[in-house]
Parts: sequence; C-alpha cells; structure tokens
Amino acid sequence: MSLSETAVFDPLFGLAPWVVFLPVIGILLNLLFGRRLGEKGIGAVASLAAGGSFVVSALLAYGLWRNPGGGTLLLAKWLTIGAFDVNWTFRIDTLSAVMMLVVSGVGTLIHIYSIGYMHADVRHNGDPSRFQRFFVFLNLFIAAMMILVSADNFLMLFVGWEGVGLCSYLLIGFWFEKGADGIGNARAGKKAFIVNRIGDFGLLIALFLLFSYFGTLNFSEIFEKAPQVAAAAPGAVLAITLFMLLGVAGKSAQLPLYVWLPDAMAGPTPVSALIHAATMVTAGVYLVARTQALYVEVPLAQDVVTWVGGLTALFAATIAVGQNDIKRVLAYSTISQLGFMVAAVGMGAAVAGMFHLVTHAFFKALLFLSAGSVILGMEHGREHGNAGGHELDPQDMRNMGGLRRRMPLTFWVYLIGALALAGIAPLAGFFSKDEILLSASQRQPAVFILLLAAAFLTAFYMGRQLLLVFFGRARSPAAEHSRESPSIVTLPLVVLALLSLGGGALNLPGSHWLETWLEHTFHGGQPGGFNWTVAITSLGIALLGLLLAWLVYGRRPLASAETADPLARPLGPLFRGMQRKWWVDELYQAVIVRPYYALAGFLAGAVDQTVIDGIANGLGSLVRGAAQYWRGLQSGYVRSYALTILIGVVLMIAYLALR
Amino acid sequence: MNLGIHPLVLVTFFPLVGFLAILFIPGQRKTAIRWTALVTSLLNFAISLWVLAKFDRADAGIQLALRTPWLRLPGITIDFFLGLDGMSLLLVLLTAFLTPVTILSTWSAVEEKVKGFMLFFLLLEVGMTGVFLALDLVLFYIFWEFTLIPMYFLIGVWGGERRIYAAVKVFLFTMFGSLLMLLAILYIGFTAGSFAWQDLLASRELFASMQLWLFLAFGLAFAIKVPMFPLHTWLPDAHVEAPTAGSVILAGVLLKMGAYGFLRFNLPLFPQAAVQAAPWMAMLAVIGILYGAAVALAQKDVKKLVAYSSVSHLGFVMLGIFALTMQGISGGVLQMINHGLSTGALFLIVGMLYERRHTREMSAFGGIWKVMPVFAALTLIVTLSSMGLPGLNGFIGEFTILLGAFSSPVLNTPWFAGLATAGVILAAVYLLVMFEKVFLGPVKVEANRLLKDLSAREIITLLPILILIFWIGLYPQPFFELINPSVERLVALVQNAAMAVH
Amino acid sequence: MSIGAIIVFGVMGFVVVASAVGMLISRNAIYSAMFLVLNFLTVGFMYLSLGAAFIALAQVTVYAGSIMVLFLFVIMLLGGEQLPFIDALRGQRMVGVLIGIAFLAEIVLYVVLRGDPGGGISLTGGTFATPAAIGMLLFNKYLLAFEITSVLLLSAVIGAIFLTRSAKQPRDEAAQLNKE
Amino acid sequence: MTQADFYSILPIIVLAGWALLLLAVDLWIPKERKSLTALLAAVGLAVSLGLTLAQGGTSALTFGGLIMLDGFAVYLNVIFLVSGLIAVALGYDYLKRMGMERGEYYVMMLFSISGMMLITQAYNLLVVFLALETLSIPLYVLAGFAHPKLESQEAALKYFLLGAFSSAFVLYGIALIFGATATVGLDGILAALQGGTANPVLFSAGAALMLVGFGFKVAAVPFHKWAPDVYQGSPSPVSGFMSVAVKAAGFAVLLRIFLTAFPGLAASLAPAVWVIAALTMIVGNVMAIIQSNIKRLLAYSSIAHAGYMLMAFVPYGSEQNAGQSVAAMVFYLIAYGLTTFGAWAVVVSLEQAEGKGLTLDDYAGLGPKYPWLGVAMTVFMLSLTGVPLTLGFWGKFYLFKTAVDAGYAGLALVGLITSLVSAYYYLRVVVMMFMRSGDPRVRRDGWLSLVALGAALAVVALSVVPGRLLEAAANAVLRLQ
Amino acid sequence: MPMVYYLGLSAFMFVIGILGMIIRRNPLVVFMSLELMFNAANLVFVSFASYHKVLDGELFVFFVMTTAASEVAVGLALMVAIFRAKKTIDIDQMSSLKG
Repeated sequence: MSLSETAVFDPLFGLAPWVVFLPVIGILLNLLFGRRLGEKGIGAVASLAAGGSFVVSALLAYGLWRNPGGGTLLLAKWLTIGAFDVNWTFRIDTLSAVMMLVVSGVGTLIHIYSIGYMHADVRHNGDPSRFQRFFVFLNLFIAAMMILVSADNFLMLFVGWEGVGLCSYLLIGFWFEKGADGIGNARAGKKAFIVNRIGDFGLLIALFLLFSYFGTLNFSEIFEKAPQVAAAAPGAVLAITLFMLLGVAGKSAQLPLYVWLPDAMAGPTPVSALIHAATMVTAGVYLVARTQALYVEVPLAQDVVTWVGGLTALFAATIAVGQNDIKRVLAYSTISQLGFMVAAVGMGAAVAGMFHLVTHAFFKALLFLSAGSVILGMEHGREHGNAGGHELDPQDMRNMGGLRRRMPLTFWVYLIGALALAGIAPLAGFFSKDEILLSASQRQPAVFILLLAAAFLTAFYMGRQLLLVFFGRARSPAAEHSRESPSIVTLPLVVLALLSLGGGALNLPGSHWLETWLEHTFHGGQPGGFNWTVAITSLGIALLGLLLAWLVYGRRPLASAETADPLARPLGPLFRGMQRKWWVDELYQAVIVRPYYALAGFLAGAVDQTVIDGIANGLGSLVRGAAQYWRGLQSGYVRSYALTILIGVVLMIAYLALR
Repeated sequence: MNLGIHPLVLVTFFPLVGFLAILFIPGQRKTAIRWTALVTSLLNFAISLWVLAKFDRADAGIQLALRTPWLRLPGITIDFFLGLDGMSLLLVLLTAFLTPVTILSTWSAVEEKVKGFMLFFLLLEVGMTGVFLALDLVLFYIFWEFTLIPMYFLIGVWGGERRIYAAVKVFLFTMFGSLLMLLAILYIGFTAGSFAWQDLLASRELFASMQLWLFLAFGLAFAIKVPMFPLHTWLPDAHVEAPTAGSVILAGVLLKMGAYGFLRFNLPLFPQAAVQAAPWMAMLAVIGILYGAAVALAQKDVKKLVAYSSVSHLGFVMLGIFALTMQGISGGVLQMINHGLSTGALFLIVGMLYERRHTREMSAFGGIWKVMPVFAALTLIVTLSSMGLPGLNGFIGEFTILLGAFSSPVLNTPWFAGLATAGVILAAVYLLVMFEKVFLGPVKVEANRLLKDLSAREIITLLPILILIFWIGLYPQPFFELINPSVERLVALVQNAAMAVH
Repeated sequence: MSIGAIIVFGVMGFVVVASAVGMLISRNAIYSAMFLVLNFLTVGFMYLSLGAAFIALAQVTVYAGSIMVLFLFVIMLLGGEQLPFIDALRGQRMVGVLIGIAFLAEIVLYVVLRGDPGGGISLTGGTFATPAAIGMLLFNKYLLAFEITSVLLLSAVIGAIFLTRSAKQPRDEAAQLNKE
Repeated sequence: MTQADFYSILPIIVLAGWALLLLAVDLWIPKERKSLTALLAAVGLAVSLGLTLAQGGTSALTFGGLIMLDGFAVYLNVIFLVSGLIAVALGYDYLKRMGMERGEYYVMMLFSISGMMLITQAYNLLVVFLALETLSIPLYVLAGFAHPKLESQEAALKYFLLGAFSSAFVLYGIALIFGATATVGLDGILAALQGGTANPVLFSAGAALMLVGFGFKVAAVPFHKWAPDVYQGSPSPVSGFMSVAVKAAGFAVLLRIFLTAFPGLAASLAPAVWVIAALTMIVGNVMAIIQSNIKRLLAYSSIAHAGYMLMAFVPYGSEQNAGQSVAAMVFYLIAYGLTTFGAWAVVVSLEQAEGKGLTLDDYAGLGPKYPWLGVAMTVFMLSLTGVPLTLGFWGKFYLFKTAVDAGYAGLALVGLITSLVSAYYYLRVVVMMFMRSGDPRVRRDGWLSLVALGAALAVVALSVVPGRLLEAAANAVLRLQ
Repeated sequence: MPMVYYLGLSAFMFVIGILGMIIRRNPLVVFMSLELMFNAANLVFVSFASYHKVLDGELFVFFVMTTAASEVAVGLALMVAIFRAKKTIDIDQMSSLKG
C-alpha cells in the first residue's frame, strides 16, 4: 500500500503512460487523417491503438509478476498551490493492472467487432461519415478509462472518471437525431451525463474532505494515514466514504442513481457492451476496491455500501424481468450485477468483487455484442423482409423468436453468456458470484438473502430472454429474414465466449490465483473460501430460475408480437411495476426535474426580470417621477419663481433664528 | 528608467499607435483598417510576451514598477504609477491575447462603421491594460472609468435591437459603483496622504477604523463589475445587445476587472474587513453560482444563457477569492483566465451562429452538428471547458477554488463549497440543454440545412483559445507558477489580519 | 426723545406703510404710482428728519421726481391697463401673503428685536451729513464708484435705446407670432 | 488716483473704454460688415487679456481699499475675458444667421465683462453692488437681444424682474451688514467682526440675504428657477456666456466676500449652504433628465454644476480648508467653463432660425454625419458627467476631495449619486448623436468649429497634464486674504 | 428715536415690496414694488448712517438711486418693447418658457 514497498522499479513500468498515449495517438491519427484512411484504415488504427494498449498492459502485468510490489511513475507536475500538490502520476500495481487488462482486452475485442458492426450501422442510419467519429470516441474512451484506472491520486482518477462519462455522453447520443421525437438519444446522453454529475458531486466533496483531513490526494499517503485519521475524526472518514459512495452510485448505476443506464442503451451496441457493461460502469466498483483502506475503517459505510449493492441487485433484477427490449434486459441485468459487485466490495470482499467484475466484463460484453449481432440480423431482415415494416423495432424481443436457426453461432455464444450470467457451473459467472454470496452469507445474512433472490431472478430473466429470442417461431418478417453476422463481428464473440467459459479459472477455489495476485494491493483482506452449501444453493436457485422461465415461456412460446406477456396476468400490478420500471423515472421527473425547471423559470422571470431588475429600473422611474412632479413647479410664471426665492429666504432666516 | 521604452508603458499605450494610424485611414478602406487593428493588437500581444520574459517568477512583489509624480494637489500627489505582479501579468496577457482574437472575429461580423469600431476597440485595450497595471488609486480609477466609454459605444452603436437601453444600463450600473469607490479613494487619500498602492499597504492602519465602509465602497464597484448577485442584471442585457466582439471582451476581460479589484485593493488594503465580510461575500457568490445556473436554464436566447452562465462562473471566482486561502485565490485567478477563454469562445461561437442565421433563439436551431460538424466539435470542447470537465481548463479553476473554499479557515464551514459544488451539476444541466437544443436532434428548420461550416478564418479565431483550453487543463503548472508567489504574499497578509479578528 | 418726535415718526411711518399698501392693492397702475410717489416723499421727509438732507433732496428729485415721472409716462404710453381679476396661479396670492407675513415676522422678531443694536438716533446732529462732507467722500474715497456709475448709466441708456429702437421694425416672424 | 490705482484696474478701464469706442465706431460700420465690430471687440478683449496676464503675480489693495488686485482676481479675470472672446466667436455667425447683427451685442458684452472683473476685484460692498448692477444690466439687454422674438423678450423680462428682486435682497443684506459693522469695506467688516463690535444678528441676517442674492446669480436652488427659462429664451451665445461667466462672477464675489470678510460666519452658515448645495445638485440633475430641449438641458446641468461648486464652498471657513476650497472651485470653473462653452458651441452650430434644431431629436445622427462635432460633443458630455480623461473629471475629483477632506463625505455622496443621475441625461445626448439615425443640419462656421474642437481638445489634453492648471488654481487662492 | 423703529418700518416696506412682486401681474406695479424694496434698504442705510454717524451709508443710498435709475431705464424699455410685440403687459402671459 505504501510507496516504500516499491523496492524495485521494474523497467517495464516505464511504459505505463503508453496505455494512455497509444489511444491518444489513435485519436489524433484518425482525426487528422481519418478521411484519407477510409473505414478499414480507421478501424485498423483504432483497434491497433487499443490493442497496443493491451500489449502495454500485458507487459506491465508481466513486470508486476516480476516485481509484484508495483510502482509509481511521475509523468509531469500538474498542480502545486501552497500545500496542495498533485501530479500526473501513474500507479502500477496488481489492481490497476487487472483493470487495464480488462479494459484494453475487452476494449480491443469490441473495437474489432465495431469495425463490422458500425460498417452496417452507419449505413442503416444513413450517415457513413460518422464511422470515423465513432472510433475517435471509442479511443478517447480507452484513454480516459486508462487514466482512471492507472491514476495514482484522486484528482487524476477524477479526470478519467469524468472523461469516461463524457465518452458515454457522446456515444449514447451518437445518433443524436434519432430516438423518441428525434431527440431521444441526445436526451439519454444528457441524462447520463447529468446523473453522473450528481454522482461526481459526491466524489468531489469526498475529494475536498480528503484534502482537508489528509492534506493530500495521493493514494498511498491517504491509505497510509487512514487509520490515524479515522481514529482522530471518524466522522470525517465516514463522510468521505459515503460521499464517495454517491459517486460510485452514479458511475456504477446503483440506487438511486441507476436511472441513466437503461436509457444509455440508445448508444450503438458496441458502446453498450464496452462502456455500459464491461468497463466504465465498473469504475465505481474499482473505486471502492481501490479505497478499501478507507472503507475498512468505518464499518457503517461498509454496511451502507453493501446494502446499496444488495438492494440494487434485487431491484434491477425485478425490472429486468418485465422488459421487452433485448438490450434493456441486459442493461438492468448489468445494474443488478453491478449491485453484486458493489455489495461485495462493500463487505470488504474486494477480491470477490474484482473477480466478478472481470468475469462480468467477459460475459456481459459477450451478451451485448451477441445482442448486437441479433440486432444487426434483425435490421438486415427488416430491410430484406417483404413486409415493409420500417417502424418495426429490431430490438424488441417480442418481434424475434426462432433466431436459433437463422443465427446459430450467435445463439451458441449467447447461450454461453446467458448461462454464465445465470451462474451455472462451471462457467465464469458461477465462481465469481459464488464468492460474493459466500462472503455475504458470512457477513451480512440479510444481504445474502437479497442477493440470492437477485440471482434467482437473473436466471429467470436470462432464461426468458433466451426463450423469447432464439426459441419458438419467428414473430415478425424481420426475424424470418434475419441472417448471421459477418465474421469480423462473430470472431470477437467467440473469443469472449471462450473467456466466459473459462474465466472462472482466474480464481478457482483452491488456486485463488487472482486473490494472490491482488493481495499485493489489498493487504489484510480475508481470504476467500469455498463453501459447498452456498455453492449448491446458488446453483440450485439458478437452475430453478431457468426452469421457471422454461415453464412460463418455453412450454408455450409466444404466438405473436402482440400477445401479452404470460406473466402479466398472474402477477398483475406487480408485473406492471416491473414493466414500468417501478415508475422511478416518473418520480424523478415529478420531484426533481420539473420543479427545477419551474424554479428556473420563476427565477428568470419573476425574480430576475421583475424584482431585481425591477428595483434598478424602479429607481430610475422614481427619479423620473420626481422630475415630472417638479416640472409642474417650474410653471413659467415669474411670480411663482419669486415666491420660491422668498420661501428659500424664509427658511434660511428661520434656520438662523432657530439655530 | 526612460519613460519612452518602459515595457509597461509600451504594453499599455501601444494600441494608441494603431489608433492614430487608423485615424488617418479613410473609412471606406475597411480591409486596411482591419489589418491595422489586427497587426497592432498582435504586436501588443508580442509586447506583453516581452513583459512576461522580463518578469521574475520568483519575486512575489511588484515588478517593473514605474512611478513618476503626475499631479500635485494640496497635501497629496497623484502618481503615474504602473507595476505588476503575477496576477496582473496574467490578466494583461489575457487582454493582449483576446484582443487580436476578437478583432479577427469581427472580420465579417462588423461591416458598418468599421473605422469607429476599431478605434474604440483599441482604446478599450488601452483602458483594460491600464486597469491591470495601475497602482495608484486615482490612476486606477481613471483607467477603470475610461474603459466604460469605448464599451458604451461598442454596445450602443454596433449592438442589437435594444442596444441603447443596454449601453446606458452598463454605463449607469458601473458608474454607480465606481462613484462610491471614488469617494472611498478620496477618503483614503485624505487619511493616508497618498494614493499609491504600496504606500497605502504600509500605512493601512491610518484608515483601519473605517475599513469596513471602505471595503464596502470598493466592493460595490467591483461587485457590480464582476457581477455578483444581485447586482448582475446589467450583464445579460449588455451581452445580448453587444456585438460579438464586445461580448467577448466584456466577458473575457472587463468582468475580470472587478475580481481583480478585489484582489488588488480590497483584500490587501482592508484585510480585517475582508475577513469579516468573507462569509457574506461567499454567500453571495454561492447564490450567484446557483442562481445564475438556474436562470441560465430558463433562457431561450443562447447569448443570454451564456451571459447568465457568466454570473455563475464569476460566482466561483468570487468564492475562491473570499475563501482567502492559497488554493481559493490562485484558483480564482486562474478561473478568471479560464472564464475569459471559455466564455469568450462561447460568445465567439454564438456570434458565428448569429452571423449565419441572424437569430439567437435556440428554438431556431437544432441538429446543427449534422450540418456543421467542425463547428459542433469545437463548440463541444468549449462547452465542456465551460462546464468544468476535467482535463480542460475550467475544471482546474473550479476544483482549486472549491478545494480552497472547502477547507477555508475564514469561511470555517464546508457549506459554501458544498453548495457551490452543486453548481457543477447545474452547469452541466444548462450547458447540455443548450448544446442539445442547438446541435443535437434532427434539423428542423429548413434554413439550417444550408449552413456553411466554419471558414479557415473562423477556425483560426477559435484555435488559439482551444489550445489554451487544453494547455491549462492538462498542464496548468506554468500559470500557477506565475500566480502563486503573489497570492502567497496576499494570503499571508490576510491570514495575519484574520488572526487579529478572531 | 420727545413725544413730538414720536408722533411725527408715527405719522410718517403710518403714511409710509399705508401708501405702500395702497400701491400694492390699487388695481389701477396710475393709483399705484401715485401711492408710491407719496411713499417716496414721506421717506424723503424721514431722511430729512434723520439729518440726511442731501439724500432727502435726492430722494425727492430723483426718485419721486424723475423716476416716478418716467413710470407715469410709460403707464400712459401702455394705457394703464387693468388686468382681469382672474389669477392664473391659484393660491399664489394666499401663499404669497402668508409667506410674506412669515417673513415679516421673522424680520421683526429676529432681525429687528433680537438684533436691536440698542440706543437710538439723536435727530439733532445737523452738521454731520453736510453736502460738503458728502461731496468730499464722494470725490475722494468713492471716486471710482462714481465713475462706475457713469459706465452703468451709459450701458443702461444704450440698452434702453437698443430695446426700444429696433422694435420699430418688427420682423416678419414676430408679426407672425403675434397673429397666432 | 495714483499710478498703482490705475494699474490695478487698467484692464477694466481699457475694456470699458474700448466698449465706448466700439459703440462710436460701430455707428460707422455698415450693417453688412458687422464682422469688423466683432473683430474689434475681440481685439479689445485680447488687449485687456494681455494686460490682465501682465498683472499676474502682483498683489495690491488700491483706491483706498475699494479694489483688490491679487492672483484670484487675475485668474478669474482671465476666465471672464476668455469667456468674452468665446462669446464673441459664438455670436459672430449666430447673429448673422438669426438676422440680428447688431454691434450692441459686443458693446454690452464688454460692459458686462467689465462689471464682472470689477466685482471680482471689489473690496468694498458699495463697489460690489455697483459692479453687480454693471454686469447685470447689460445681460438683461443681451437676454432680450433677439427681440422682438417673444421667447427672448420673455427671458429678458424674467431675468430682469428676478434679477432686480435678488439685487434688492443683496442690497438689504448690505444695509444690515452696514448696520452691524458701520462700514461697507471688507477690511473694516473683518476688523469689526474680529474686534467684536459687530452686531451678530444683523450681521448674520445680512450675510444670509447676500447669500440669497449671489445664490441667484449662480442659480442655486431654490433661487434657480429663472435659469432654465432664461437660458432657453436667450440667444444661445448669450446663454453660454451666462452659464459660464455669470456663474463664475457669482462664485467669485461669493468667495471674495465670504472668505475675506465673513470667515467667522462659516460655522453657522455651513449647514444652510450644505442643504443648498445638496438641493442644487439634486434638483438640477433630476430636472435635466426629462428635458428635451438642449438649451434647457444645459441650463439644468449648469444649475447642477453650481451645486457641485457650492459643495466645495461649504467648508470655506476652516483655516486649512479655505485654500483648497477656493482652488477646487476656481479649477472647476475652468474645467466647467471650457466644457460648457464647447457644448454651447455645438448647440449654436445646430441651431437654426426660429428656434429649430434645439431639441434632442435634432441631434440624431450627428455622430456619423459630422464625426468631429459628434466626438467633441461627446467629450463635453463626458466631461460634464465627470468621466476620466476629461477635465471635468479632475474638476469633480478636486471638489469631492475638498468636501471629503473637510469631513463632508455625506455631501460628497449626494454629489456622486447625482452625478450618476446626470450620466443618464448626458448620455442621452450621446445616444442621440451616435446611436440613432437622423439627418441633422449643421452650420459650418470656422469660429464655431474652432471653439468646439479647441475646447474638446483642451478638455482632453489638459486632463492628461492638468498640473499647470492646478498650480494656477492653487496660486489663485493664496493671495485672497 | 430708537433704531428699531426704523428697522421695523423698513421691514414693513420691504415685505410689502416683496408681496407686490409675488401678487401683482402688472409688471409696472411689480417694478414699483421693487423700487419700494430698494427704498426699504435705503431707509436702513440712512438710519444706520445717522446711528453710527458714518457717512458711507448715505453715500450708498446715493449710488443706489443711480443704479435704480439705470434699472428703470432698461426695465421700462423692455416693457415697452414687449407691449409693442404682444399688446399686453400681463406678466402671467409671459410664461411660455417652462418645465
């Protein structure tokens, strides 16, 4: 945790800045020469930049393997004002290396996937010139994310933190003229940015508190001092961690700030996979993991984090059950899974949280990209289907059905991803989720129940999705005419599927490879274990969920796109609540957004124009009024003027007399 | 020192050379006039860089001072006293930097009475530079008031529909404040027997008993200029009606004069009063931040929105100054520069839109990104800088200000900074709404389909600002190195006073 | 101070005030002028009683004589017009009189009574203000003043001539204005 | 009459004598060539000016105590004579244009200026009174100079009746002071005061009444009401002359008498003068904002400026402030005089026959069409407002400084706030000229342009280097007592 | 005679003169009232001259008379001129300049 541990500075660590520089170079190349490079060239440059980043990350990891103590690298002085001193410093340790590998690894795959996906997408949406822009944004994201995970201080982390938010905004609104009323996508981007800003507000306050109590923003110094400060001012550390939690809730889409993530699905599918599933949204988890040293000092904060995670996991899962949009289901699933991770890091099971983060990155990216493949297929089918149903939503699962036969590869990888997510042994998700559940059962039995329920629902909605999309009969012409995606799209799917299959190997019970690796960063974390009871319970619950899904959706597939969901009747208003996302958006709209707009209007109209400006103008009118009144006294009659003089004289003599 | 070549005299009065040259160019030869003005202002920028080169960063005191007696009144002498420290140098650089940029922006925007426009513009530059360099209270006041005249004409002659109302309002508001300042200046001169800043610094005990009143009198003048809530209502009118170049300079430099005044005079000369007033000033600053942001959201006119955003941004500057900590004040000074760049650029952008469509109603736009991608990209960067995105300049300023205010021993409560931080959210709201309404969504209005993207000249106008936006955002250290020594001295001075108060 | 002197002063004082009031309230300007002549004459007598023979003489000849004759001439010239009783300025008379009385009260109560220099004037010193003494003073100490007067009178004469002479040829615009 | 006596009033003698000569010569100058009269009048003024300047630095009490020659007198006499020159320059073309080219204009002007010079040098209340009449009576005629134009006649009548009314107050005041001190010489009065032989009540009442009379001359509220009507009705050059020279004369005599003879009265009069000054600033400025006639606007502006000068007069009694009071006021007279004359020159340029060209609307578009004239008028308006880099700023600065130094910050505050009000109406003129379109007609005349541009240049240039002027003003003070 | 008597008498004259100025509309009568005011002042001068035995006061009156004469000359000329142009001498009619 301390710099002193950096006994040996591995020469490979000197490469650290290149994880950021390479994507930046990619951006510049594509910005300046994009026009001349053409789509292939752009894709290649961007992918190479991301891939290069991955290679550098791998080299860093290798360096860490040799010198697990890690190290820091000062790139440049940044800000020095009095006692406040922060620099552009990269931190290379096992935790950041894991994140770098995940980000650049998944990122590279998604870059490659995007070459194919966006080639089709820009043509579907009628503006091929945006191909270049997409890759610029994507590289920008990699750069920002790398800054986030490699930062050695909170300020630099914050740069990345907001940077990825910006990319998220840009990419959600990538098709800014599309969506509801033509503005829906842009609005979704804005919503994401603003909600994230609310979270950032918390993070900023946490930063200020950190500086005022620790006198620095550097990780190592803060973590070193944490016990002393916590002893001296426990309230302060509690406040710091809770405000930080607000930031986490924003970025990692936890209650109550999760609302932006479902809307973020307006972005192109690779974006959903990369940013809104695999990497960016896990930044919150990373932050809590990174600041374990603070959280362990205040158990209350840990409890709060755990509860937030647990509640989010269940809450989002319920909503996922009621969704029909293929990506939205995945989005709520992401929120739910993030809840798992947050709960884990909240409980102090940082390794479990990170483990789930990694496996989730694999299988959720896989699921999203496969969903993208499905959507591409549907769009293709929509265009080639005879029925000119151009209003047909290619993402609505009710319009799909039977795609198993038309898109076999996609089906198989989707199945792997779904099962991994559902937590079916021995896929990756099973192991990581199991570790979380185990920790919960040991430390927070109540949250354990919540997570168990969420796990059950996870299996259920994934089963529902699989059945609606790939089984039964095609319920629309588009589904009938869909076709398998090109290999540049499917290739990354296969790679991700393999990772989802075998990702659990990272931290298999017994080897605990990841734990050993991360231990160089997390000191004193409790070792994970394996408990047959918990494992069997979770597996059983997952299977139960899948079974129930088959009972509801598999036995009697939906007849047509218009058929009501079989759950609607038995669950009644409950299902409506799931469908309508428990009216949270409406609630926020009514309680925050609209009142704020009204307040703004009131301030601008009544207060600013009428009262404040009115006072200034009123003074002017007052003077003018006085002048108008006095004008009457300047009557033009010489006798009246003489009288005025006399009055003056009388007053003056009176003053003299009465003095 | 030879008066003729003293760098500060040169940097202050050099634009007069261009002024005289333009005076003798016939009014119809617009291009010649424009080039003369541009070259003059560029040379002046070069001179300001020369001043920078002569400046010793390690020295916290006044440098390159020039002091000669100007007028002798009974019992007191008014000096021609110029000098600078890091803070003023930075603002002089900003002035010299923004002026050519702005002149370039008028190339096609100002077609009527080009000669007069350029004449006033160069005069304005003299006045603004003088304000930042003058160290004699009376000389300062003269420059301060003098800037009003060219600005008044720039708004009144080349402005929009309600330009006269706006021009007069600017004049009267500013004058209201500065008259009280004049009274305070006279009082100080009477009690201390000098108008020179350094003398007063040494002998401020002489008027210490009245310092709260003096603080308020100076403060009113500066607060109106800044402008602080609730004295801000002149600003939206001025901005909306002013020609683009006027808005840029108004936001970029003129508003800074107010904040600079607080730093140069209110804090060092009346430190105890400053400490006493700090919570109240901070309160007004915070109200300004939140209020400006909220009101900006309700605007339909882009320019008005940007104008109210200035109110919000300058609230940050004021909060930083009255945090009375190193971070707060340094951040405040940097934020002045940042605001000059970002908001200046925003006004340039609005001007470019206006030139194309002759309207600033946001409802008349929408989907512009599709038509003008380069323009949209540049606007986006500027907008993000304005809302304080890390990595760009605005963030550095806001962050350091809030950091300073949060742990300020004078304010003694995190509430100010906390609420101000909420302003960061609101800034995102109104700026994103603006960006959305203008640039995103489908192209709804036919006239917008044919808009031409930026010309090379327009890009060149924005480019220097963008470079600085990134520079300050990523590597602000050189700027802080300029600011820090003077601020350190100032803070030490005020902290001593704070000790005396508590 | 003899009773006789007081009676004389009282009578003269009464005449002075009464004639002044008469001038003030006479609706016909000629009557006003006549009252004023009476007033001036009485004041002249008062000067005489104060031992200022030269001034008294000047008062009678210059004031009551030439100046008032000039007035009468002009009144005759302009027709001694009686103006209609309606006063365009409502309340002017009322307020004027009230404030005038206030002023009088101030002067009497403050200036005259509080500022009473005390003592009186002996009306016997006949040798004090002899014409010779006045002449000496006038042509020694006040010679300059005397010469100023000449300039003053000259400029007044030129002015008077200018004002009346050119009016003989009224310009067209004036004629037009008259018609309106 | 000794040589010293003669020398002390030589400029006045020359001027008055020249006026007589001019009167005679004018009879032989044909109507078409009245420019010769103007030229001759200017020569007379110039000669007198030269003699006055030659008097600089000397100081003498002559005519057995009737006349004082000192720096103050020289300074003010220069103001009067320069005012006269400017008034001649303004009148020359104006009279021709308005069809009233009469030599009496110049003669009356010279007489009036003689009176002003005399009143400044007067050291005896008798001379004061005579000089007051000498300067006033020609002015009554000049006010009515445009007769038979009714406006001009009305102005003359009003000025005459109210002027005589105020003279009566002065006279009554002098009489009371004579009663209190048994003398009319200023030195005698001072001696009586210091010796304690003066009757305090009569004395203060007399002084108050004199203050009324001079307050009338400088148009201080509430004795100001004649000014707007008279300035509007009189021929414009005369109005300009009145607003500068007569005001200067009023202040000159006020300072002369009150500082020399009545210093002990300052304490009791200060509150009254305070109120008068404040009222004058307020009423003048407030009334000006609703004026649409430029002459009337300038009239109210001149009332307001009298208030500013009175502000510095308030503390005249205290030893340490008296000098500064006078210096500030006489300095302001120059600043105000140059500015005001410049403004009137512009007014004269725009005025057309039958009173056209006098409303603010007639100024619309002046700036673009006649940039130099527009800029000059802008300079004047800014100078009257007191914006820096004009002489008006230094003038006000000095006045306010005097008030603040003497502890009258409250009065200074009133002055500052009313300055703000004044900015509004001065700016309206600028707004009209530069920001509204119109097609004004301007009389191109060399002398007018010279006055306008010269004044503008002086107002700006002297503001950059006001040192000498301030020095002169400071010197004008020292020899007063 | 007590000095105050003269002062009092002159005060009456002065005030009546003032009232004439304020109340009367005939400029000739107004003018006469002004003369009355001058006379009031003269009375003060003369009586104080006797009181103090100082001749300057009397001489002052002499000069006042001359100035009064010159004022009368100009004033009456003015009224005549106005009467010619306007055919009336009501000073209330002379109120076109106002405001």
